Amino acid sequence: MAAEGKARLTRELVAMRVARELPPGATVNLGIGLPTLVGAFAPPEANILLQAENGILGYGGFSEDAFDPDLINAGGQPVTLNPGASTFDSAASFAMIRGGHIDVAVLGGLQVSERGDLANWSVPERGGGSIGGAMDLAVGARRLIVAMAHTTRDGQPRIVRECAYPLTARRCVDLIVTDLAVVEVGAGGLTLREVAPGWTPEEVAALTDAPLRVAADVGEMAL
Amino acid sequence: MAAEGKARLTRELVAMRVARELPPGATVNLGIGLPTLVGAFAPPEANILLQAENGILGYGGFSEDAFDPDLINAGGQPVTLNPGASTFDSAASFAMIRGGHIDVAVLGGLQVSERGDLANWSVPERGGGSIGGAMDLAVGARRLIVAMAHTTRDGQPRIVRECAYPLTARRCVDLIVTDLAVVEVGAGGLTLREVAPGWTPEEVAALTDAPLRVAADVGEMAL
Amino acid sequence: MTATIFATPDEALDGIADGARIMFGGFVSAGAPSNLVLALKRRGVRGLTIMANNIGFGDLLDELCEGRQVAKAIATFAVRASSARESNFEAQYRRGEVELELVPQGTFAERIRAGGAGIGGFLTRTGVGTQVAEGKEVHSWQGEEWLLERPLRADVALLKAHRADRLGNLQYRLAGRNFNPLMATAADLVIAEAEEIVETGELPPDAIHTPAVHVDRLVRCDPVEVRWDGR
Amino acid sequence: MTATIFATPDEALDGIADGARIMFGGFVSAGAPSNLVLALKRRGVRGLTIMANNIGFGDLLDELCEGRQVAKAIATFAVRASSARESNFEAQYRRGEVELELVPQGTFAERIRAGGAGIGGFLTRTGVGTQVAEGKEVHSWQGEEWLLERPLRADVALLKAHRADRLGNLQYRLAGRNFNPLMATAADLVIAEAEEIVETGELPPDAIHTPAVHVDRLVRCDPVEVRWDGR
Repeated sequence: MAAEGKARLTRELVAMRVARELPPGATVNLGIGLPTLVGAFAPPEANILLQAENGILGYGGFSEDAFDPDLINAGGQPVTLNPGASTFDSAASFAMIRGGHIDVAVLGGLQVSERGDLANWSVPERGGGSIGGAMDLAVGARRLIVAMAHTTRDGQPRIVRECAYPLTARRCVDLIVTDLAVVEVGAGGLTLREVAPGWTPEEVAALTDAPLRVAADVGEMAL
Repeated sequence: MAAEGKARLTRELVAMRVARELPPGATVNLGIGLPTLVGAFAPPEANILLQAENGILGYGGFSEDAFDPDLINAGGQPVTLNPGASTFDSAASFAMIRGGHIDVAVLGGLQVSERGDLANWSVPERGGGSIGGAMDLAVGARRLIVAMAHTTRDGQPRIVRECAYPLTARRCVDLIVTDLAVVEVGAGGLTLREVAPGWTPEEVAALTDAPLRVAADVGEMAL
Repeated sequence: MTATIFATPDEALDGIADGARIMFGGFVSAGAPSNLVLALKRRGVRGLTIMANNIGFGDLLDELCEGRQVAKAIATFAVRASSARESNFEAQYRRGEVELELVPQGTFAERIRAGGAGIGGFLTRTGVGTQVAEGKEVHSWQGEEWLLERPLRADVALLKAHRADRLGNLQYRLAGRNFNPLMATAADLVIAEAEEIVETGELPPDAIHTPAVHVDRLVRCDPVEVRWDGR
Repeated sequence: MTATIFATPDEALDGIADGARIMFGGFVSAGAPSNLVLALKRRGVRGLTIMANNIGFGDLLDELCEGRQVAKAIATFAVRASSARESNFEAQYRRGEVELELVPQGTFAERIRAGGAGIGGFLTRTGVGTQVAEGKEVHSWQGEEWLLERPLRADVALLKAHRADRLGNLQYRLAGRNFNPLMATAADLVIAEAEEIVETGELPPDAIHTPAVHVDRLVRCDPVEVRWDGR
């Protein structure tokens, strides 16, 4: 297939596209992996409040200073604090997450189904995985964006009719941003909104297992 | 009845007797009314930690200073703070109470049954009453002492076979201290441990509706 | 979202309408949003469901009953067992003009916390075998009986903070904390009066009691002097 | 009761025996009681059930597996999806030598809080329709499904505070707070290491994160340097 040789977006470009989804002033939780890159692409004037589920609201960029073991995000990475940051215990942090106080969560994904089911924590054939805060964020965030590669390394689609991997939560995903496309999850299924530069909707659909409705105004991914 | 003319203990003496029940270092919650007097009779070297359910651990005596609206106990009375006092929200306060972290609670009572049921919040014929923290303290404290008058103003017993007033909690009372007696609540019923100076066990039993076993070593109330 | 700062408590209440369900922080004299209560009285909205620890016990909520603004109260202290003195609320309650849901204080706190934390219910031993259990599911577990209590939420929460920053972070003082931080999480619109509003960044992160994400509106007010005489 | 101050972390663990159920505060490098973990390793007790956010992710808990001290872990991070690197715990888990109960982090926090607060269970939407729901009661309420989750308690909690006073009040620092204040309420014996122990009365009442009533034993320790490389 001709599409196989085409360039896909880098992780940084996927993160940049996700950052455009964050409304000004939003409270946002960024999951481990690719999602942690999103923070760097949110313009300072958007005043995004980043929440880390280990108990920080208002962290900033990654810290270049001497390592402070008590100042890390939920991925264990050293971070800085913005003015107005607050810290709290894990029960308060997940009360914030599960109580609907997080506007947007961005999580990595292994598979997303056409109904918006998410599988992102376990690869049984590789011996399992860990849940961390993913199930809570998937259920509790007002809007859930999944940022992931469009296919596995060996080319298998990650956007599927039914998730084969253990679920994180059912019907939780609102938007999928991949290295090939932006796909919206709605009551009627999946809609292809944008494709990566150089890719056609047909090429993206060929790498997608679930049925994709192509939006009338489908365009190139806005970066 | 000859007993009717005899002197009963004052509220202060009842509070003094209750104070002798507090083990050194105990965390204690004192209910509204007579129980609030108990704090003054605990010797400082006992290092009692007084908890107020409105969110203070380690309050001291009543404050004589200018009124501070933010420094009151659960009865609305101005108090002082001892060194090491801490303040917290109402959920943390009742987590402390309901989670079994209060060694002793002292509550007022309207009626106590022979099984240790407590009624202390509502007098239906007077139009009701309020629950406050009483139900939580009755259920959550490790040991519950009820401090009350032995009879109503018109001479009706308050220690009864069955509570007629609305219950605060079932089977919660461990010890009853009245202006006439100290009565222990056990699996087998009530035991009269001490009587007020000048009173006989028979005179106290005559003013008690529930059956009272008289302890072999029944003595005068230790004040 | 960053909090919006209003010039007066009256302006801070913009949009609150008849029939609103409103939580009020405070415990007797401590941490009560009295400026906002008085502004709500001036606003004159009616048919309110009010949720507060106490009404008519050293608070100004009873003043809302003067203009018959309250339709229902959910509280832990609202009616005296003695008839020594009667609040407006008690008089209206005894005449059947207002509704009252009396709740154990720990259950009240926990229900509000649950409402703010996405908890659909919790099991507590408090209230088992009492009037409070009427109409509630009773669960047996580990040889004990437990009541299933449901979360409590409101349209609006009115809070009193000691200090705020411009972002909306709040600090309370001593027993003024009480229900305020819980209610901050459990209402669609959260409005706090604060004795002082400082620049964002002045409050140490570890000393903030309510993170800014929970606060929508702020107004700086000197506290109203309130003292309960205990009756 | 006032906390008892011990001279060394080893002495502070007096009485902990084989088969103990132990909670550990900490989230990766933040607020982990590493001195107490190392003392527990030296103590050599076995058959432990350990409850911690993570094991083998920038913590020293994995060292307990070197001597096969751990029989079961209740955790939110314990097994990697990739096999890039394997901890002692993962190796033993994959060989079926240790038991693992994997819990969503919010449910883990809430279960510990419930254990300390006398809550007999709570309803959460987290985990509905997933492996986590297996064997649990599912309740329907307000058009949603909810899992009934049960409280979690331990025999012992090992905590890391930034600062303590001699009475046992604790303060944590930044992300070092995490599970520490929850676990302080949910164990029969609570032991905290603190970087500093000050005189009682030096900590402002409003800035105390764990009231002294929850703390049984204290030991002053310099923190152990731990850093996770993210793998």
